[in-house]
Amino acid sequence: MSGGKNVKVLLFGAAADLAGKREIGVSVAADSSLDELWEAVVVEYPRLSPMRQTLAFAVNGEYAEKGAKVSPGDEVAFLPPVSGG
Amino acid sequence: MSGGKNVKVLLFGAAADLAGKREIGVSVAADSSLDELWEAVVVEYPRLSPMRQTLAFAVNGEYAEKGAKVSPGDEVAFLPPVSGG
Amino acid sequence: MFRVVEGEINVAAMISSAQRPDSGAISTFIGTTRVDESDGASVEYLEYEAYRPMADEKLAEVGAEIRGKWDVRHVAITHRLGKVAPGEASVAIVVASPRRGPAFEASRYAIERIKEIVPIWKREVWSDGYVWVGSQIGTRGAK
Amino acid sequence: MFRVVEGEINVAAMISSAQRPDSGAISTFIGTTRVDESDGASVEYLEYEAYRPMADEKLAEVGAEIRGKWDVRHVAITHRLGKVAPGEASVAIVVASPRRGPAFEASRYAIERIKEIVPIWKREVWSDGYVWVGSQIGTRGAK
Repeated sequence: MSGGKNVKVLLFGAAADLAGKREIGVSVAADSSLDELWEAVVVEYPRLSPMRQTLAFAVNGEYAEKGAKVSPGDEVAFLPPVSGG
Repeated sequence: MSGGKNVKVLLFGAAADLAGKREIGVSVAADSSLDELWEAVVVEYPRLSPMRQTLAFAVNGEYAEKGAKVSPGDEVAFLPPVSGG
Repeated sequence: MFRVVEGEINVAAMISSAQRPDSGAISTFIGTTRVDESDGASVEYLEYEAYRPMADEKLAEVGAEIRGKWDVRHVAITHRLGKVAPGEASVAIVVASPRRGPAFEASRYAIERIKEIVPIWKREVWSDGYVWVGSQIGTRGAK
Repeated sequence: MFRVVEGEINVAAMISSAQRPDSGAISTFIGTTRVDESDGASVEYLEYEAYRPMADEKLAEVGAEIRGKWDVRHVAITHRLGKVAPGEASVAIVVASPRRGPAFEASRYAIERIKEIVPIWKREVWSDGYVWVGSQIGTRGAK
Protein backbone atom coordinates (compact mmCIF):
# COMPACT_ATOMS: atom_id res chain seq x y z
CA MET A 1 0.00 0.00 0.00
CA SER A 2 3.02 2.33 0.29
CA GLY A 3 2.26 5.57 -1.49
CA GLY A 4 -1.34 4.42 -2.20
CA LYS A 5 -4.49 6.02 -0.81
CA ASN A 6 -4.77 3.90 2.30
CA VAL A 7 -7.49 5.72 4.24
CA LYS A 8 -11.02 6.28 3.02
CA VAL A 9 -12.43 9.65 4.11
CA LEU A 10 -16.21 10.05 3.93
CA LEU A 11 -17.70 13.53 3.77
CA PHE A 12 -21.24 14.46 4.68
CA GLY A 13 -23.61 17.38 4.48
CA ALA A 14 -21.96 20.76 4.07
CA ALA A 15 -18.50 19.15 4.03
CA ALA A 16 -19.35 17.01 1.01
CA ASP A 17 -20.89 20.07 -0.56
CA LEU A 18 -17.79 22.25 -0.10
CA ALA A 19 -15.34 19.55 -1.14
CA GLY A 20 -17.48 18.56 -4.11
CA LYS A 21 -16.87 14.94 -3.11
CA ARG A 22 -18.46 12.43 -0.79
CA GLU A 23 -15.41 10.19 -0.57
CA ILE A 24 -11.69 10.92 -0.74
CA GLY A 25 -8.72 8.58 -0.66
CA VAL A 26 -5.83 9.81 1.50
CA SER A 27 -2.38 8.37 2.18
CA VAL A 28 -1.31 8.36 5.81
CA ALA A 29 1.79 7.05 7.50
CA ALA A 30 1.38 4.40 10.18
CA ASP A 31 1.37 6.75 13.16
CA SER A 32 -0.63 9.69 11.82
CA SER A 33 -3.18 11.63 13.81
CA LEU A 34 -6.60 12.76 12.63
CA ASP A 35 -5.22 16.29 12.70
CA GLU A 36 -2.49 15.40 10.24
CA LEU A 37 -5.04 13.68 8.04
CA TRP A 38 -7.21 16.80 8.16
CA GLU A 39 -4.29 19.01 7.14
CA ALA A 40 -3.55 16.75 4.20
CA VAL A 41 -7.15 16.90 3.04
CA VAL A 42 -7.43 20.67 3.42
CA VAL A 43 -4.39 21.20 1.19
CA GLU A 44 -6.25 19.42 -1.57
CA TYR A 45 -9.72 20.80 -0.69
CA PRO A 46 -9.13 24.29 0.68
CA ARG A 47 -12.86 25.11 0.67
CA LEU A 48 -13.18 22.80 3.70
CA SER A 49 -10.89 25.04 5.72
CA PRO A 50 -13.61 27.24 7.30
CA MET A 51 -15.32 24.12 8.71
CA ARG A 52 -12.38 23.27 10.93
CA GLN A 53 -13.96 24.67 14.10
CA THR A 54 -17.30 22.91 13.68
CA LEU A 55 -16.41 19.54 12.15
CA ALA A 56 -16.46 16.40 14.26
CA PHE A 57 -14.68 13.23 13.22
CA ALA A 58 -15.34 9.54 13.34
CA VAL A 59 -12.86 6.73 12.91
CA ASN A 60 -14.40 3.41 11.94
CA GLY A 61 -17.88 4.57 12.90
CA GLU A 62 -17.13 6.05 16.33
CA TYR A 63 -16.57 9.67 17.30
CA ALA A 64 -12.86 10.47 17.72
CA GLU A 65 -10.84 13.46 18.93
CA LYS A 66 -8.48 15.23 16.56
CA GLY A 67 -5.46 13.79 18.32
CA ALA A 68 -6.67 10.23 17.69
CA LYS A 69 -4.47 7.92 15.64
CA VAL A 70 -5.39 6.97 12.12
CA SER A 71 -3.99 3.85 10.58
CA PRO A 72 -3.93 2.58 7.03
CA GLY A 73 -7.21 0.76 6.33
CA ASP A 74 -9.31 2.96 8.62
CA GLU A 75 -12.52 4.62 7.55
CA VAL A 76 -12.60 8.25 8.60
CA ALA A 77 -15.69 10.48 8.43
CA PHE A 78 -15.87 14.29 8.45
CA LEU A 79 -19.06 15.17 10.29
CA PRO A 80 -20.55 18.66 10.17
CA PRO A 81 -22.78 19.63 13.10
CA VAL A 82 -25.54 17.03 13.01
CA SER A 83 -29.02 18.28 12.21
CA GLY A 84 -31.33 15.30 12.26
CA GLY A 85 -34.82 15.37 13.66
CA MET B 1 -94.59 21.76 40.36
CA SER B 2 -95.22 22.46 44.08
CA GLY B 3 -94.37 19.34 46.08
CA GLY B 4 -93.07 17.61 42.93
CA LYS B 5 -89.51 16.50 42.30
CA ASN B 6 -88.34 19.68 40.63
CA VAL B 7 -84.57 19.14 40.44
CA LYS B 8 -82.84 16.31 38.59
CA VAL B 9 -79.74 15.07 40.40
CA LEU B 10 -77.31 12.99 38.34
CA LEU B 11 -74.87 10.69 40.11
CA PHE B 12 -71.65 9.35 38.65
CA GLY B 13 -68.96 6.82 39.41
CA ALA B 14 -68.67 5.83 43.06
CA ALA B 15 -71.59 8.11 43.98
CA ALA B 16 -73.96 6.28 41.64
CA ASP B 17 -72.58 3.05 42.97
CA LEU B 18 -73.21 3.92 46.62
CA ALA B 19 -76.65 5.41 46.01
CA GLY B 20 -77.64 2.54 43.75
CA LYS B 21 -79.06 5.13 41.37
CA ARG B 22 -77.77 7.27 38.54
CA GLU B 23 -80.57 9.81 38.71
CA ILE B 24 -82.68 11.10 41.60
CA GLY B 25 -85.56 13.56 41.64
CA VAL B 26 -85.44 16.04 44.52
CA SER B 27 -87.83 18.78 45.59
CA VAL B 28 -86.23 22.10 46.44
CA ALA B 29 -87.72 25.41 47.42
CA ALA B 30 -87.00 28.44 45.26
CA ASP B 31 -84.03 29.76 47.24
CA SER B 32 -82.28 26.54 48.22
CA SER B 33 -78.52 26.05 48.25
CA LEU B 34 -76.60 23.06 46.92
CA ASP B 35 -75.78 22.25 50.53
CA GLU B 36 -79.45 21.99 51.40
CA LEU B 37 -80.03 19.81 48.37
CA TRP B 38 -77.14 17.59 49.43
CA GLU B 39 -78.60 17.19 52.94
CA ALA B 40 -81.97 16.23 51.51
CA VAL B 41 -80.37 13.59 49.29
CA VAL B 42 -78.22 12.15 52.07
CA VAL B 43 -81.29 11.60 54.26
CA GLU B 44 -82.66 9.36 51.57
CA TYR B 45 -79.29 7.86 50.50
CA PRO B 46 -77.19 7.69 53.68
CA ARG B 47 -74.48 5.60 51.99
CA LEU B 48 -73.45 8.77 50.14
CA SER B 49 -72.58 10.48 53.41
CA PRO B 50 -68.86 9.49 53.51
CA MET B 51 -68.34 11.11 50.08
CA ARG B 52 -69.17 14.58 51.35
CA GLN B 53 -65.54 15.68 51.62
CA THR B 54 -64.55 14.55 48.15
CA LEU B 55 -67.61 15.23 46.01
CA ALA B 56 -67.71 18.17 43.65
CA PHE B 57 -70.94 19.55 42.26
CA ALA B 58 -72.16 20.92 38.99
CA VAL B 59 -75.27 22.93 38.32
CA ASN B 60 -76.47 22.88 34.72
CA GLY B 61 -73.16 21.51 33.51
CA GLU B 62 -70.79 23.88 35.30
CA TYR B 63 -68.85 23.38 38.53
CA ALA B 64 -70.52 25.09 41.48
CA GLU B 65 -69.65 25.69 45.13
CA LYS B 66 -71.80 24.21 47.85
CA GLY B 67 -73.26 27.59 48.72
CA ALA B 68 -74.55 28.05 45.16
CA LYS B 69 -78.28 28.48 44.64
CA VAL B 70 -80.34 25.70 43.14
CA SER B 71 -83.64 26.50 41.50
CA PRO B 72 -86.49 24.31 40.36
CA GLY B 73 -85.73 23.00 36.89
CA ASP B 74 -81.96 22.89 37.39
CA GLU B 75 -79.85 19.84 36.60
CA VAL B 76 -77.45 19.08 39.45
CA ALA B 77 -74.60 16.55 39.24
CA PHE B 78 -72.72 14.86 42.08
CA LEU B 79 -69.16 14.42 40.86
CA PRO B 80 -66.69 12.13 42.63
CA PRO B 81 -62.99 12.95 42.13
CA VAL B 82 -62.53 12.71 38.37
CA SER B 83 -60.28 9.93 37.12
CA GLY B 84 -60.18 10.16 33.36
CA GLY B 85 -57.07 9.60 31.29
CA MET C 1 -61.39 17.96 17.77
CA PHE C 2 -62.47 17.41 21.38
CA ARG C 3 -64.53 14.31 21.66
CA VAL C 4 -65.80 11.62 23.95
CA VAL C 5 -66.33 8.40 21.98
CA GLU C 6 -67.70 4.94 22.69
CA GLY C 7 -65.42 2.85 20.49
CA GLU C 8 -61.73 2.57 19.64
CA ILE C 9 -59.77 5.78 19.20
CA ASN C 10 -58.32 6.27 15.72
CA VAL C 11 -54.96 7.70 16.72
CA ALA C 12 -53.54 7.45 13.19
CA ALA C 13 -56.31 9.68 11.84
CA MET C 14 -55.77 12.15 14.69
CA ILE C 15 -52.06 12.36 13.82
CA SER C 16 -52.74 12.75 10.09
CA SER C 17 -55.00 15.70 10.86
CA ALA C 18 -52.19 17.31 12.87
CA GLN C 19 -49.62 17.24 10.05
CA ARG C 20 -49.40 20.82 8.82
CA PRO C 21 -46.87 22.85 6.83
CA ASP C 22 -46.80 25.52 9.56
CA SER C 23 -45.68 23.05 12.25
CA GLY C 24 -42.47 21.11 12.78
CA ALA C 25 -43.41 19.06 15.80
CA ILE C 26 -46.28 16.80 16.84
CA SER C 27 -46.44 15.50 20.39
CA THR C 28 -48.90 12.72 21.08
CA PHE C 29 -49.91 11.23 24.39
CA ILE C 30 -51.88 8.02 24.62
CA GLY C 31 -53.19 6.63 27.88
CA THR C 32 -53.62 2.85 27.81
CA THR C 33 -55.01 0.23 30.15
CA ARG C 34 -52.22 -1.11 32.34
CA VAL C 35 -52.58 -4.47 34.04
CA ASP C 36 -51.62 -3.93 37.65
CA GLU C 37 -51.35 -6.84 40.03
CA SER C 38 -51.86 -7.01 43.79
CA ASP C 39 -52.99 -9.54 46.38
CA GLY C 40 -52.90 -12.32 43.82
CA ALA C 41 -55.37 -10.49 41.58
CA SER C 42 -54.93 -8.48 38.40
CA VAL C 43 -56.72 -5.79 36.39
CA GLU C 44 -58.92 -7.27 33.67
CA TYR C 45 -60.08 -4.02 32.06
CA LEU C 46 -60.94 -0.40 32.80
CA GLU C 47 -64.41 1.02 32.37
CA TYR C 48 -65.00 4.72 31.88
CA GLU C 49 -68.11 6.84 32.24
CA ALA C 50 -68.64 10.55 31.67
CA TYR C 51 -71.04 13.33 32.48
CA ARG C 52 -72.01 14.49 29.05
CA PRO C 53 -72.13 17.03 27.55
CA MET C 54 -70.10 18.63 30.36
CA ALA C 55 -67.16 16.29 29.60
CA ASP C 56 -67.08 17.39 25.95
CA GLU C 57 -67.17 21.03 27.04
CA LYS C 58 -64.37 20.57 29.57
CA LEU C 59 -62.19 18.82 26.97
CA ALA C 60 -62.69 21.81 24.71
CA GLU C 61 -61.84 24.07 27.65
CA VAL C 62 -58.51 22.23 28.06
CA GLY C 63 -57.87 22.84 24.37
CA ALA C 64 -58.64 26.54 24.76
CA GLU C 65 -56.32 26.81 27.76
CA ILE C 66 -53.52 25.27 25.69
CA ARG C 67 -54.02 27.68 22.83
CA GLY C 68 -53.86 30.51 25.35
CA LYS C 69 -50.55 29.32 26.79
CA TRP C 70 -48.54 28.07 23.83
CA ASP C 71 -48.10 28.63 20.12
CA VAL C 72 -49.86 25.48 18.98
CA ARG C 73 -51.52 25.14 15.60
CA HIS C 74 -53.54 21.98 16.18
CA VAL C 75 -54.92 20.36 19.32
CA ALA C 76 -57.14 17.29 19.37
CA ILE C 77 -58.25 15.22 22.34
CA THR C 78 -60.34 12.07 22.22
CA HIS C 79 -61.44 10.19 25.32
CA ARG C 80 -63.01 6.77 25.11
CA LEU C 81 -65.87 5.55 27.31
CA GLY C 82 -66.94 2.03 28.27
CA LYS C 83 -64.66 -0.97 28.62
CA VAL C 84 -61.04 -0.53 27.59
CA ALA C 85 -59.02 -3.74 27.40
CA PRO C 86 -55.35 -4.08 28.40
CA GLY C 87 -53.05 -2.15 26.07
CA GLU C 88 -55.92 -0.30 24.41
CA ALA C 89 -56.13 3.50 24.38
CA SER C 90 -58.51 5.32 26.71
CA VAL C 91 -57.34 8.81 25.76
CA ALA C 92 -55.30 10.36 22.96
CA ILE C 93 -53.94 13.89 22.82
CA VAL C 94 -52.31 15.25 19.67
CA VAL C 95 -50.68 18.67 19.55
CA ALA C 96 -48.87 20.28 16.63
CA SER C 97 -46.65 23.32 17.06
CA PRO C 98 -44.02 25.09 14.98
CA ARG C 99 -41.48 23.97 17.63
CA ARG C 100 -41.07 20.91 19.79
CA GLY C 101 -40.90 22.58 23.21
CA PRO C 102 -44.47 23.91 23.13
CA ALA C 103 -45.75 20.66 21.60
CA PHE C 104 -44.34 18.60 24.48
CA GLU C 105 -45.41 21.04 27.17
CA ALA C 106 -48.93 21.39 25.81
CA SER C 107 -49.58 17.66 25.53
CA ARG C 108 -48.28 17.10 29.04
CA TYR C 109 -50.47 19.92 30.32
CA ALA C 110 -53.48 18.47 28.54
CA ILE C 111 -53.35 15.11 30.28
CA GLU C 112 -52.81 16.73 33.69
CA ARG C 113 -55.79 19.05 33.17
CA ILE C 114 -57.99 16.21 31.92
CA LYS C 115 -57.29 14.44 35.18
CA GLU C 116 -58.28 17.58 37.08
CA ILE C 117 -61.34 19.05 35.43
CA VAL C 118 -63.00 16.69 32.95
CA PRO C 119 -65.94 14.78 34.48
CA ILE C 120 -64.89 11.28 33.49
CA TRP C 121 -64.54 8.38 35.91
CA LYS C 122 -62.65 5.15 35.69
CA ARG C 123 -63.44 1.86 37.33
CA GLU C 124 -60.67 -0.73 37.54
CA VAL C 125 -62.21 -4.14 37.14
CA TRP C 126 -59.96 -6.71 38.80
CA SER C 127 -60.18 -10.46 38.89
CA ASP C 128 -61.40 -10.11 42.49
CA GLY C 129 -63.66 -7.04 42.37
CA TYR C 130 -63.64 -3.45 41.19
CA VAL C 131 -62.44 -0.08 42.44
CA TRP C 132 -63.50 3.42 41.45
CA VAL C 133 -60.17 5.16 40.93
CA GLY C 134 -59.93 8.41 42.89
CA SER C 135 -62.73 7.47 45.29
CA GLN C 136 -61.17 4.12 46.24
CA ILE C 137 -64.69 2.76 46.60
CA GLY C 138 -65.65 -0.64 45.26
CA THR C 139 -65.89 -4.34 45.99
CA ARG C 140 -62.19 -5.27 46.24
CA GLY C 141 -61.26 -6.21 49.79
CA ALA C 142 -64.96 -6.30 50.61
CA LYS C 143 -64.77 -10.08 50.26
CA MET D 1 -36.79 -0.66 16.78
CA PHE D 2 -34.08 1.86 15.85
CA ARG D 3 -34.07 2.44 12.16
CA VAL D 4 -33.08 4.78 9.40
CA VAL D 5 -35.48 4.39 6.48
CA GLU D 6 -35.79 5.78 2.96
CA GLY D 7 -39.58 6.01 2.66
CA GLU D 8 -42.54 7.19 4.72
CA ILE D 9 -42.55 6.39 8.42
CA ASN D 10 -45.40 4.15 9.54
CA VAL D 11 -46.21 5.87 12.81
CA ALA D 12 -49.43 3.90 13.34
CA ALA D 13 -47.52 0.62 13.26
CA MET D 14 -44.92 2.02 15.66
CA ILE D 15 -47.67 2.98 18.11
CA SER D 16 -49.41 -0.40 17.82
CA SER D 17 -46.14 -2.11 18.72
CA ALA D 18 -45.88 0.08 21.82
CA GLN D 19 -49.28 -0.89 23.24
CA ARG D 20 -48.53 -3.26 26.11
CA PRO D 21 -50.43 -4.49 29.18
CA ASP D 22 -47.52 -3.49 31.42
CA SER D 23 -47.65 0.16 30.34
CA GLY D 24 -50.23 2.90 30.87
CA ALA D 25 -48.68 5.70 28.84
CA ILE D 26 -47.30 6.13 25.35
CA SER D 27 -45.58 9.37 24.40
CA THR D 28 -44.91 9.94 20.74
CA PHE D 29 -42.88 12.67 19.11
CA ILE D 30 -43.01 13.30 15.39
CA GLY D 31 -40.77 15.81 13.65
CA THR D 32 -42.32 17.17 10.45
CA THR D 33 -41.19 19.46 7.65
CA ARG D 34 -42.18 23.02 8.48
CA VAL D 35 -42.45 25.61 5.73
CA ASP D 36 -40.53 28.64 6.94
CA GLU D 37 -40.56 31.85 4.94
CA SER D 38 -37.96 34.61 4.66
CA ASP D 39 -36.82 37.18 2.14
CA GLY D 40 -39.78 36.40 -0.05
CA ALA D 41 -38.78 32.74 -0.32
CA SER D 42 -40.12 29.62 1.35
CA VAL D 43 -39.00 26.09 2.22
CA GLU D 44 -40.02 23.58 -0.44
CA TYR D 45 -38.80 20.41 1.25
CA LEU D 46 -36.13 19.05 3.56
CA GLU D 47 -33.57 16.50 2.47
CA TYR D 48 -31.79 14.26 4.95
CA GLU D 49 -28.64 12.19 4.64
CA ALA D 50 -26.94 9.92 7.15
CA TYR D 51 -23.64 8.25 7.85
CA ARG D 52 -24.67 4.64 7.96
CA PRO D 53 -24.34 2.32 9.79
CA MET D 54 -23.11 4.77 12.44
CA ALA D 55 -26.50 6.55 12.44
CA ASP D 56 -28.33 3.29 13.17
CA GLU D 57 -25.90 2.53 15.99
CA LYS D 58 -26.29 5.99 17.52
CA LEU D 59 -30.09 5.74 17.39
CA ALA D 60 -29.81 2.46 19.30
CA GLU D 61 -27.44 4.18 21.73
CA VAL D 62 -30.10 6.83 22.40
CA GLY D 63 -32.54 4.00 23.11
CA ALA D 64 -30.08 2.36 25.51
CA GLU D 65 -29.54 5.66 27.33
CA ILE D 66 -33.30 6.01 27.79
CA ARG D 67 -33.65 2.53 29.20
CA GLY D 68 -30.86 3.34 31.64
CA LYS D 69 -32.57 6.51 32.86
CA TRP D 70 -36.29 5.70 33.01
CA ASP D 71 -38.60 2.77 33.53
CA VAL D 72 -39.70 2.42 29.93
CA ARG D 73 -40.94 -0.84 28.45
CA HIS D 74 -40.80 0.03 24.76
CA VAL D 75 -38.71 2.52 22.79
CA ALA D 76 -38.71 2.83 19.02
CA ILE D 77 -37.13 5.49 16.85
CA THR D 78 -37.37 5.77 13.09
CA HIS D 79 -35.60 8.48 11.10
CA ARG D 80 -36.35 9.05 7.46
CA LEU D 81 -33.74 9.96 4.81
CA GLY D 82 -34.10 11.71 1.47
CA LYS D 83 -36.70 14.31 0.58
CA VAL D 84 -39.41 15.00 3.14
CA ALA D 85 -42.29 17.16 1.90
CA PRO D 86 -44.10 19.79 4.02
CA GLY D 87 -46.09 18.22 6.85
CA GLU D 88 -44.49 14.82 6.38
CA ALA D 89 -42.61 13.07 9.19
CA SER D 90 -38.81 13.00 9.25
CA VAL D 91 -38.51 11.32 12.63
CA ALA D 92 -40.83 9.43 14.97
CA ILE D 93 -40.12 8.44 18.56
CA VAL D 94 -42.49 6.18 20.48
CA VAL D 95 -41.99 5.39 24.17
CA ALA D 96 -44.21 3.27 26.41
CA SER D 97 -43.91 3.33 30.18
CA PRO D 98 -46.04 2.21 33.10
CA ARG D 99 -46.47 5.92 33.97
CA ARG D 100 -46.79 9.09 31.97
CA GLY D 101 -43.96 11.10 33.54
CA PRO D 102 -41.18 8.81 32.32
CA ALA D 103 -42.86 8.42 28.92
CA PHE D 104 -42.88 12.19 28.34
CA GLU D 105 -39.38 12.73 29.70
CA ALA D 106 -37.89 9.88 27.69
CA SER D 107 -39.40 10.95 24.37
CA ARG D 108 -38.25 14.52 24.92
CA TYR D 109 -34.77 13.30 25.81
CA ALA D 110 -34.69 11.13 22.69
CA ILE D 111 -35.24 13.99 20.25
CA GLU D 112 -32.69 16.19 22.02
CA ARG D 113 -30.06 13.41 21.90
CA ILE D 114 -30.81 12.63 18.27
CA LYS D 115 -30.02 16.25 17.50
CA GLU D 116 -26.72 15.93 19.41
CA ILE D 117 -25.17 12.58 18.53
CA VAL D 118 -26.81 10.91 15.54
CA PRO D 119 -24.91 11.55 12.29
CA ILE D 120 -27.81 12.76 10.18
CA TRP D 121 -27.84 16.04 8.24
CA LYS D 122 -30.65 18.13 6.93
CA ARG D 123 -30.67 20.44 3.97
CA GLU D 124 -33.46 22.99 3.71
CA VAL D 125 -34.35 23.41 0.08
CA TRP D 126 -35.90 26.83 -0.43
CA SER D 127 -37.45 28.40 -3.46
CA ASP D 128 -34.26 30.51 -3.78
CA GLY D 129 -31.51 28.05 -2.84
CA TYR D 130 -30.57 25.60 -0.09
CA VAL D 131 -28.98 25.69 3.36
CA TRP D 132 -27.32 22.93 5.36
CA VAL D 133 -28.92 23.32 8.78
CA GLY D 134 -26.32 23.60 11.54
CA SER D 135 -23.51 24.55 9.17
CA GLN D 136 -25.44 27.44 7.59
CA ILE D 137 -23.66 26.67 4.36
CA GLY D 138 -25.47 26.64 1.04
CA THR D 139 -26.59 28.66 -1.93
CA ARG D 140 -29.17 30.97 -0.35
CA GLY D 141 -27.99 34.55 -0.31
CA ALA D 142 -25.20 33.54 -2.71
CA LYS D 143 -27.25 35.03 -5.53
